[in-house]
Amino acid sequence: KKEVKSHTGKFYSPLVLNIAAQESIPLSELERIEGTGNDGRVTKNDLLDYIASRSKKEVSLPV
Amino acid sequence: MAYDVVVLGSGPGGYVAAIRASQLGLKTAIIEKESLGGICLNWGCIPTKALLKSAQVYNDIKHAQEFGIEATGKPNFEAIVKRSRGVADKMSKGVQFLMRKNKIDVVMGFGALKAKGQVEVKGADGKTQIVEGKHIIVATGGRSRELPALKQDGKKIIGYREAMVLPQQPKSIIVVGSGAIGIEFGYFYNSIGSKVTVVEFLPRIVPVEDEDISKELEKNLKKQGIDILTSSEVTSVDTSGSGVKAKVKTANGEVVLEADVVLSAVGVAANIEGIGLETLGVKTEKGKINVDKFYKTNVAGVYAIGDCVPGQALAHVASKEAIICVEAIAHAEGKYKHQPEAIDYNNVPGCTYCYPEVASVGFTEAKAKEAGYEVKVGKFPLSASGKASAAGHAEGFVKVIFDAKYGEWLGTHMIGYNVTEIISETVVGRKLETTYHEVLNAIHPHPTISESVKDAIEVAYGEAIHL
Amino acid sequence: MAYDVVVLGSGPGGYVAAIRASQLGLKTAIIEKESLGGICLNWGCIPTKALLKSAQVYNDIKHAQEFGIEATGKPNFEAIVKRSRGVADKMSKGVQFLMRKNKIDVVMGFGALKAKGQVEVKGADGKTQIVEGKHIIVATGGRSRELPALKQDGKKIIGYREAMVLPQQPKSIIVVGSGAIGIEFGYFYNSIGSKVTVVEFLPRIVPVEDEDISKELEKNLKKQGIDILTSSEVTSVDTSGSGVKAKVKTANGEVVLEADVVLSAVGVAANIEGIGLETLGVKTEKGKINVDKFYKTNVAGVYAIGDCVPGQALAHVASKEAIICVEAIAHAEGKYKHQPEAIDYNNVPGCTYCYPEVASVGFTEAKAKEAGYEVKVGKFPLSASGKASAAGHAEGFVKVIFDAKYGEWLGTHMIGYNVTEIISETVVGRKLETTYHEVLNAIHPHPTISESVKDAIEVAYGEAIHL
Ligand SMILES: Cc1cc2nc3c(=O)[nH]c(=O)nc-3n(C[C@H](O)[C@H](O)[C@H](O)COP(=O)(O)OP(=O)(O)OC[C@H]3O[C@@H](n4cnc5c(N)ncnc54)[C@H](O)[C@@H]3O)c2cc1C
Ligand SMILES: Cc1cc2nc3c(=O)[nH]c(=O)nc-3n(C[C@H](O)[C@H](O)[C@H](O)COP(=O)(O)OP(=O)(O)OC[C@H]3O[C@@H](n4cnc5c(N)ncnc54)[C@H](O)[C@@H]3O)c2cc1C
Repeated sequence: KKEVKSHTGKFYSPLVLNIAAQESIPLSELERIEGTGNDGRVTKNDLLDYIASRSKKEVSLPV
Repeated sequence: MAYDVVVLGSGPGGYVAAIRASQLGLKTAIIEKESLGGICLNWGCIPTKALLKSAQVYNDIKHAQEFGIEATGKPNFEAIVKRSRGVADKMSKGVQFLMRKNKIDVVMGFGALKAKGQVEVKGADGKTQIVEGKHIIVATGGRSRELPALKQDGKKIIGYREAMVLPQQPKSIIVVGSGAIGIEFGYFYNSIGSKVTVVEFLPRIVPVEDEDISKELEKNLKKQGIDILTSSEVTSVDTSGSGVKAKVKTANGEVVLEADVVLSAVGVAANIEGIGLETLGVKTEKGKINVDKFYKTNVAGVYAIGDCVPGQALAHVASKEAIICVEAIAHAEGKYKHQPEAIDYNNVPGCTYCYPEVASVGFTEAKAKEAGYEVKVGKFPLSASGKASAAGHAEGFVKVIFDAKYGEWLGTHMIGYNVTEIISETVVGRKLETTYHEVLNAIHPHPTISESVKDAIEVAYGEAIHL
Repeated sequence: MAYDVVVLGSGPGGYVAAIRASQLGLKTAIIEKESLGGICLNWGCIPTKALLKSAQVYNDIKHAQEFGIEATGKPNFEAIVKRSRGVADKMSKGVQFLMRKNKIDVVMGFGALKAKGQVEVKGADGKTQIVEGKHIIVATGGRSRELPALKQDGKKIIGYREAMVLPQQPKSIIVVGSGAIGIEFGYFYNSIGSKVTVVEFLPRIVPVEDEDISKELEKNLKKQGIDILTSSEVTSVDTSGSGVKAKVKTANGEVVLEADVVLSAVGVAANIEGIGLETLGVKTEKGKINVDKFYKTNVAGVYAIGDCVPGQALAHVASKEAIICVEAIAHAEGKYKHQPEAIDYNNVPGCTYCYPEVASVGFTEAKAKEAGYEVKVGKFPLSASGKASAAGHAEGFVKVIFDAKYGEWLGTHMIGYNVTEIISETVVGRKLETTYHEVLNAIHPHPTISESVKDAIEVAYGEAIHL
């Protein structure tokens, strides 16, 4: 739970990192999310939206 | 000559919009019918804080003995009011200076939208002129809301304006409504020796606050001698005698309260009448002007900010809306490279400047649960704060609310000495999406009230040292 | 029986270490030779803040007329001191309660390291006992540093302890040293009517602060009637008469100052003598115990925190060091899953509680430039703050320093009403690695002193609205 600057130089807030860790989203996946914050920063809401849409996709996958 | 921006109203919405517009290279005019600075500087935030400071000084004198000072004193109501007016005037003059400095044209008079890009201004002399602007920002603010049972006559049934310039101190006053404004006036008059009764329709005072805050504030104000009737409603006021007789429907039946005056402090009504909104077809809803997140109305070239749009009726909200509105305009005009960021109205602090002060931001505990959060709550009583004890003001607490799942800081609710000065930390922390971890690792100075925020977080996470 | 942790000294370093250790499941004892709570609660932070509050109340009374209150008052020195002692006692009793609550064994007496894992404690009755612990944390704090020319006799040449319990108010007092402690006492005694002269060796008062702060504070204190001699040194004191005669070497030659007493406030000397450091071979340097970032000394099982190690001699530093030290021990013992984060000593706030108050954190402008930063500086005078004007305390300013290249918040330096309560925002913002952008988008409540931080940032970035 430390502020980490990833190798692409993107900054993630402590909360975003916390959510990513708990939802098992690796940094590589985090970096693909498009941010709406200042200078494209990924915000809490961006990540929560991403998680929501991802799980929706999972649910709608044909069995 | 046509301006880039014409601002209607010079409160903390309007005057800030005008300055920011001018800064960004937009030629700007501002129209004001009364005094520069609006309600906030002339009849709101500033003069009330001056009155409250006098009350605080007097309260300190009453308790001086506890601090080892032998003192006597008595309030001079006229002088208190005069000082308050002086402070307001100084600030209003400050706005005048800022308008000049930023080369903003000030047009005094009543303005109304006339046509696309046109505002008609009627001066004190009755003459009218047209001010033209590509972008028109409506920032006409609000006024004291009137209830049918409490028609304000300005003498015995008064609003906040009259309440801050009464010709003499009332011996007794009934305050209807217990939001920030009602509570501040109630506290002020009680402090200087008037008999105060607060009547609140809802089951608790400062009803927008966290329930724990309402309880603690009620307890403290009652201890100071204020009578408080919650779940109660003034149904009629008889002003025929020398004072007033107010019929109040309470949970335990009807009572009649007698007093010198009644202050109606039941909220704000937006100034949206007679300013030409209909002429241009600007949409309103529930008495406020409809806007998007950059404060555009449905009519191109017309914007609205501040107390006349939805959102908390607070000066800092009006000012921030002003900046966002203008930056969006400038961005569209190619004069500003950033697209502004919309306000998160759930991260707006609210303050009440009585004693104990109240300050809060974010979710209350109840609202957080309603929203589905599992919460971690920490409450730190200021009786355990060294600074509060040293200051002789150990009432109140700091309460923090975190999301148990991801650690998000959902809200802070504080009541006590100086807490209005320490809420910004939470706002910034929330803005930066902190978790409790970083706040605990940010060293808070000792001894301060502000370190109680850290203490409360420790309580929430079972790491309390000082409790 | 052997403890997991034995703490030597119960100041804000020691008692916090003991509580955190107990919380983390470590069996803990604490040794104290005098009063629980250490200097901070008994002879430092807390009793001085109580004295200063009395001074503030009295100052408000002196100026009551300006607030519309007719008042007279005079300070009762004995009662002021008594109240201060009462507040200190209450807080010290609080620590007693916390020890009990956390099941920490308190051993009263003078402790010294005896052998690996052993502390010998000598009680008031002269009897000794051995307290055994796997981890021993030295938190013996500090005392008033003595200068050769200013040997303290406790009567006419005094330290901070005597200064807060003088049997009677001195008519005149010479304060040597203008750090926080010297300035607070100078302000206090001047406020209640003693003639105060401050003598500072360096060219400016509060020399660790930003230069602008020193200037503004000097101006204000002089206006309040304090004499200030900078670049000056007391070379000798003659105590043979009824008062004192101090020879002072100033930039303009020697002067002789007469007063009732001299307060020596030239810093802190660590309590590292006679506590067995040599016995175990614990290394010291420049009068402080050598430690790593988790407060381990060179001897396994011996740790040191607080005023007896390098770093700012402040209570909040001692307490944070305590927590880190203990969490690292618990982590090594497998009782705590996190490795603690080391302190960034450049993000530690410092406060001085005179009026105007001083609060700062991070780089001063000079230090930032020295470190090679190109800086953006913003200064917002509180004369432009509505809250400060309403409070009748419009002196001072907020100064912020940002890195022009990357936008890092390098430091904040404030002087004025209540600023000690608003520095935490900067600490948290810096901790979260904010840039100016997020702080401006965090809405600060109006009217507050805290919104002046936002205003100062706007000034730094050429977006000032209220200036
Ligand atoms: C007693 C009191 C205490 C308050 N205390 C606080 C506080 O402590 N903190 C806080 O944040 N908020 C406080 N408020 C609320 C705050 O004052 C308002 O939220 C704020 O003033 C709204 O700003 P505004 O710019 O939208 O409108 P206003 O400040 O209301 O300004 C509107 C301006 O427009 C002018 N105007 C209106 N119509 C026209 C027209 N047709 N032509 C020309 N000019 C026109 C008006 O004369 C006025 O000057 C308080 C309010 C009151 C009443
Ligand atoms: C007048 C004054 C005002 C101050 N104001 C502030 C302020 O406002 N804010 C702030 O942050 N800091 C302030 N300080 C500094 C602050 O008090 C110290 O930084 C803090 O107390 C250090 O904590 P500590 O635990 O290291 O040591 P201390 O508080 O000094 O505690 C050490 C304890 O160890 C005991 N002890 C020492 N040796 C032994 C031994 N051999 N055996 C048993 N017990 C022993 C002592 O009796 C004492 O109780 C002030 C200091 C002074 C003097």
